[in-house]
Amino acid sequence: MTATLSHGPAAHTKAAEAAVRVDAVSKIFGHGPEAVQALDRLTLQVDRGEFVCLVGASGCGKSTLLHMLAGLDSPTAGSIAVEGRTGLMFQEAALFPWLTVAGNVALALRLRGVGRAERRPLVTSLLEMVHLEGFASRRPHELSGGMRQRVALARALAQNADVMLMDEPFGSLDAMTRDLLHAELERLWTERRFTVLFVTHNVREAVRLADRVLVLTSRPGRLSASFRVDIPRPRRIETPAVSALAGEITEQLSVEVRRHGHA
Amino acid sequence: MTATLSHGPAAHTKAAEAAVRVDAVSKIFGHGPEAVQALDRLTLQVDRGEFVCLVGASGCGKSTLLHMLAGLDSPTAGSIAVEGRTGLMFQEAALFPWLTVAGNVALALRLRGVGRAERRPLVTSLLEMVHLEGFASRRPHELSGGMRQRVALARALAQNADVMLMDEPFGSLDAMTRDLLHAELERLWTERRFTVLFVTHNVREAVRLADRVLVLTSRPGRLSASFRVDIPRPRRIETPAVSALAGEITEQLSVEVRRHGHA
Amino acid sequence: MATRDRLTEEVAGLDALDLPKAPRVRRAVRLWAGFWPKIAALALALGLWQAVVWSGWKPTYVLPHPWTVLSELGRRVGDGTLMTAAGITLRRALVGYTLAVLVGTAIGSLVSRVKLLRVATGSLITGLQTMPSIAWFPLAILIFKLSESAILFVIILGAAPAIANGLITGADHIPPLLLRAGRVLGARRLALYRYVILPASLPGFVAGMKQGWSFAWRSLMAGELLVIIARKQSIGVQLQVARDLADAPGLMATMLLILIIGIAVDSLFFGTLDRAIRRRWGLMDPATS
Amino acid sequence: MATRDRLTEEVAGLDALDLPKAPRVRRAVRLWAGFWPKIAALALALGLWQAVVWSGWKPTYVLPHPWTVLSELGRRVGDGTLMTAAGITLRRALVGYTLAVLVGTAIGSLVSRVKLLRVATGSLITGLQTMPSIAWFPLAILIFKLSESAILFVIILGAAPAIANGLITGADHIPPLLLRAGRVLGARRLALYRYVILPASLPGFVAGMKQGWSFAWRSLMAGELLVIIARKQSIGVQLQVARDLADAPGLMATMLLILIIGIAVDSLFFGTLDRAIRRRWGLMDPATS
Amino acid sequence: GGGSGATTAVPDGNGAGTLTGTVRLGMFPNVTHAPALVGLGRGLFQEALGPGVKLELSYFNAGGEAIEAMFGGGIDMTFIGPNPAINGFAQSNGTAIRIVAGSTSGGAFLIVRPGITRPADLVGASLATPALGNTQDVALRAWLTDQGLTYDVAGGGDVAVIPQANPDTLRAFQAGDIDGAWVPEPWATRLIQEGGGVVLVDERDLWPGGRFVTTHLIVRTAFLEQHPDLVEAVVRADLAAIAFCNESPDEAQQIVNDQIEEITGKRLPDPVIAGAWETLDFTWDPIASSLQESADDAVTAGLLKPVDLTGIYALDILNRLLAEGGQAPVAGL
Ligand SMILES: Nc1ncnc2c1ncn2[C@@H]1O[C@H](COP(=O)(O)OP(=O)(O)OP(=O)(O)O)[C@@H](O)[C@H]1O
Ligand SMILES: Nc1ncnc2c1ncn2[C@@H]1O[C@H](COP(=O)(O)OP(=O)(O)OP(=O)(O)O)[C@@H](O)[C@H]1O
Ligand SMILES: [Mg+2]
Ligand SMILES: [Mg+2]
Repeated sequence: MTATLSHGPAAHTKAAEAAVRVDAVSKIFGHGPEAVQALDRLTLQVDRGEFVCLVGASGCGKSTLLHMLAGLDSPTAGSIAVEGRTGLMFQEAALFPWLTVAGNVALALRLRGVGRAERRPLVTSLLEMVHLEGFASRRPHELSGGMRQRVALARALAQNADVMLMDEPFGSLDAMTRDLLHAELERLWTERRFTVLFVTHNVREAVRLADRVLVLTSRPGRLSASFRVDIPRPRRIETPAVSALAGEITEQLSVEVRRHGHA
Repeated sequence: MTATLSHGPAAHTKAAEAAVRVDAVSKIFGHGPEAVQALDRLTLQVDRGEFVCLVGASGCGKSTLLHMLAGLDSPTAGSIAVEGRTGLMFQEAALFPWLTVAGNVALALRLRGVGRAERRPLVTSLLEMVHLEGFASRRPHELSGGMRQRVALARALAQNADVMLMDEPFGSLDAMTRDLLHAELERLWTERRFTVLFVTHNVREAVRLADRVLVLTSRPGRLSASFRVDIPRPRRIETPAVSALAGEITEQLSVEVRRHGHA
Repeated sequence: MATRDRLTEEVAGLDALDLPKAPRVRRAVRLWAGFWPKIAALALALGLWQAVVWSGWKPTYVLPHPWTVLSELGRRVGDGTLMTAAGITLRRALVGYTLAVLVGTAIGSLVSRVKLLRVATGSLITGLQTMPSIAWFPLAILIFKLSESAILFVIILGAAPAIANGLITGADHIPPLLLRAGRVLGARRLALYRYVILPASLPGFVAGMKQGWSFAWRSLMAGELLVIIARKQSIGVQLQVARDLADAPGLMATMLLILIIGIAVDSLFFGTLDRAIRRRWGLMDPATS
Repeated sequence: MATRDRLTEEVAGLDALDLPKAPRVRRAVRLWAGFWPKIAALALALGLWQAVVWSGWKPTYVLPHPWTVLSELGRRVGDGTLMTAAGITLRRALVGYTLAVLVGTAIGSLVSRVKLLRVATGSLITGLQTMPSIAWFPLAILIFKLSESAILFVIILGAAPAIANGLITGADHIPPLLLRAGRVLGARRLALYRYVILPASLPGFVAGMKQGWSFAWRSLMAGELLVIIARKQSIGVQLQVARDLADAPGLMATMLLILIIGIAVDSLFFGTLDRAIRRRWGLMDPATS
Repeated sequence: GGGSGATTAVPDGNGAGTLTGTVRLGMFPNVTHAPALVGLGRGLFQEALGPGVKLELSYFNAGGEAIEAMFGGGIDMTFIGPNPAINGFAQSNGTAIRIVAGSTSGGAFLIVRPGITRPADLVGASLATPALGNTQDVALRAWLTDQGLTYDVAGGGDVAVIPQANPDTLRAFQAGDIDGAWVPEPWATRLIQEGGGVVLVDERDLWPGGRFVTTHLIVRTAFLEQHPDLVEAVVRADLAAIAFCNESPDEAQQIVNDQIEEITGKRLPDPVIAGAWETLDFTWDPIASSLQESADDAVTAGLLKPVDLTGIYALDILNRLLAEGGQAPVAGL
């Protein structure tokens, strides 16, 4: 195997600008006739402080890529380099059922090394940010799907990572709540300037948030197109500019899906 | 408690037209100061063969309502009547991890009483419908999030229920796949004329599919508005008519959210 | 907090409707609901037993009347022998079991985390578990002479493998997503263990602790015969003596005592623990249970 | 199918890149990786033992040389007594355990599903589990006289509660979502049990079966002393005879035999079963294990 | 040999030693251990050892356990039956233990249900023994052979021999599942009194002089070498207890039953003690000849490897004490 993985500042020298470098990465699950190729020689790069959205058909390998970037899985071939600490918000909420809502968020802080005294106000402000301040002492099973997703968001933000990997973070939220959280996320990102790789199926959402939108081909995932979003911020999701670019990207996506047959 | 629950044809006499009747239903989780009121005297009705979409803020009680209609939970107050067999597609995929993809779908058929011989072709056609024909012998943990959701859809459709309750069935699918499945669902519904109660956060999707779109208030859920969709079928999600009505509904929703403060 | 208050108000408002009003009455009802089936089961069992005795299937010196056994039990309560014996045995059980939990947890943690150890000694744990207590007696005496420590040694060897196995099973069946979530949050090695693996394997661990208690108790019953130190009347000795004397009422009285202790420990300790975990984790679903 | 074929093609094409090529070699490597730590652990244990013997801590008639014990074991293998004894005991263990699994599963199923039974008798199961085997001997003899059935009875009483408890724990910890999914699909009562509860509680059930095996085996060791059917040299009798004769090499040879059987059963049966379940359910995550 | 309760005999001004240290003594709460229990009940051991010695007592249910404790250094001396003593001696190649005095003789019977009056009536019967290869098991098999009755390994033949625990034997006899049993006291008496059995064979009739060893006193060899004075004191107490048993049987029986109750928490019915007492002889003679023959029988029956018992007896102390009391010495092997 030529697969190599390097995390942390060691990879820094290679490309001063790149926070994430994915080089000819292939990922195959299983062996023999049962094998599924999720990614095929995917190459991409995310600059430091950049906000990149990733769109692609269901099952094209987006989650797989994020997992590999977070160091949870290793590529079958190719190399991956991530600069700084990664945070990952899973496609599922993945909350710890034995902890309360506040406990889930606090654990992220604790593991980051935040002292006990500072944790409490931070948890409160994070839960306020996702509009769940009244649910701090609830357990995950007492929440609705969208509420769980918001707790997961709060927990991911609590990590204060350098590279934030987000897997359909707003998928089960209503439009209103999502708009509010878009604004919050953008504000945070503007303040802290972390790097974001954001998977979504909502192309408008991608255009609303991203500096660049990457389109993946259907399984196996490969880079199909990259769109730079030059619409000035703050953007609003209903504006014609957003709609227009979203339409263009959607067009590209459906070409992809049509070409490859369906998953 | 005055809560009553009646399922099956016994409730038929009451209102010949109504497949689902929800009468002043309240739902409170927990007791005392810890209590959360999910629904507050909600009253609604779905006619036989009608396709109704339900939109509302995150945590407003949509899933709770669907669970009660499926007989999984009982209301704290009020009464519920459902005519015929209910099928429910959960917000989560809720697949059985010990069965393959085909096994999950086949189990639904088996429990419906479909004979062994008929099961195989039915499973194949259902998996084809959700574009997962190549994954019949995989296990749920080998699938992507969107693929799991499609298996859940196939399983729910396999139930061939009279009243189909769907909780954000297309939430984690890309736009292309969703469009295809919209068409499939609409085709099936036109053929079989079952009743559908469909929860979604995507207002355009609601307008694309529904005869009527109901808007719930923020927690506790109550009926805020009902929009009849008169756009002739087949509809397409990108058409201006759909966009216009969707805009109107979104407006109503955001008024709701703003009035109640946020969840 | 604002939200919570609003909710509380609304709930209060709803009281006018039709809400469950008296939680105290409900608690009494619930207690009673948990109690009467036990009483009924007991009455049924006694009735059956009495019926068998009356049927004359076996002479009463072999199968005594329930009444004879209960009065034998009552006599022992009265003259204090039961309290003394139960006290000695329970103290040994508690000390031995506590040590076994510590040892079992340590071994289970190590084996479940260190892959090499797992491969090398994983099955050995079950192997040790199948070793009957009496096989350890010579070793126990060798190391600890005839002392309480020898009994504790036998208990630990009996119970620790079961507890370790419970922890290992619990750790093996943690949903990978939770482990991944822990790793993503930056938990490695000890922190991962402390904050994710241990709490996540709690259900399996409690199940193992429960089985471990049974092993500990059975080992203790055998181990108490190892050393009859200074005429201490433990339950194990009572059992053996009743058997040696072919004393059916005595034997059955001791069996009843063992059953009562077992039931009490299970319902008071393990039952409560398990229910607490299940309630917290949301595994008690009113619709399905 | 088209998709699958396309994938296979692509995978074949990728071989040119850098794919693991020889699964057969890899399997051998994996086997070896699972084997050498066991050998190493064994060697270490033997070495330690030998060192203790050499230290002269205890006379060799109390703590014999490993070599003496191994050659005693070898002698028994040679003259067939070991095979005979192991054969008799294993046959009893298998029959008794199978019956215990049936009884335990039946009881576990009933108790986990029927709420009233659960409340009435749930803790009784643990109570029964703590009852030492010898307490059952008189009853066993009463009912079955002195026969193999008496031994089986003792095994069942020893193992069935553990298995029932495993099933109950497994059923208690099923995610409610899966139960709800089963109910929504129209599974009620028996169907719900058969298609959802039973498979979903399999991990806990297998854990219970494993503990049950230990109970069965230990009960058997005690039970084999119940009826020593004229010179049938079962392992339990060997153990007792070695003790009675103060025959340390004999005792340790029998202990080794018990360990070997325990390890073999665990790794061949329970280990395989557990791994199969975990692989199917996707509980083996390469990134986290 | 491991450590033990360390002692030193501190010479006294009067010439007699004032003993110090610890003696860890074992016995069984059983009527065949009557001298031991009487010695305990009347404080004879402590009296003989003097106030400077700590007496620690352990009680056992089976001879194997007592030997385990002996080997493990958990006890220094114990009253015990012949077979475990032989086993302990043989397993340690004659190093671990020595027999220093006798205690009890007799008390083993073949009890059968009424109607069986001759050995020939036993054809087709099933007979229980306490354990495979124990003294009574060996005795039954040897006797059957002498009577021309067969038994085979599978429990077949003329007579089915069933080794099982004594309590189970009583139950089985009461239930009619077995026809008889070769058992020691108090089980023989219990089979008669509670099971309605009759005596077919009194084992005393099979031995020269009607005497065979049932219980004797053994010591760890190392302890004997280090502390002969303490051993002597215990043997002295044994002699006193035996004398008491023979002189005041009624009082002795009371003491025995009291001790059994105190140790086990349960009293035997007084008639059982009295009945058993009749069948027992209390003697300081360890009856060496019966030990050798019993071992030989076991070897013949294939239940024991050939064993040389030479050196198992260390009777100097006993004989010295006997000589002091004007008694004839006893012989070892
Ligand atoms: N553990 C696994 N074992 C086998 N195949 C897997 C595994 N995980 C993912 N795959 C396969 O890899 C492919 C990519 O999965 P991935 O989850 O990355 O898709 P995705 O792009 O995130 O899709 P979605 O939008 O539906 O979430 C899928 O075909 C899936 O079947
Ligand atoms: N088991 C429970 N215990 C306590 N509270 C619960 C429970 N289930 C749901 N709730 C509460 O009920 C409310 C409604 O939940 P529900 O899941 O119905 O929302 P929803 O409308 O489906 O939201 P979403 O769009 O986020 O899925 C939420 O506030 C939630 O916290
Ligand atoms: Mg995904
Ligand atoms: Mg919901």
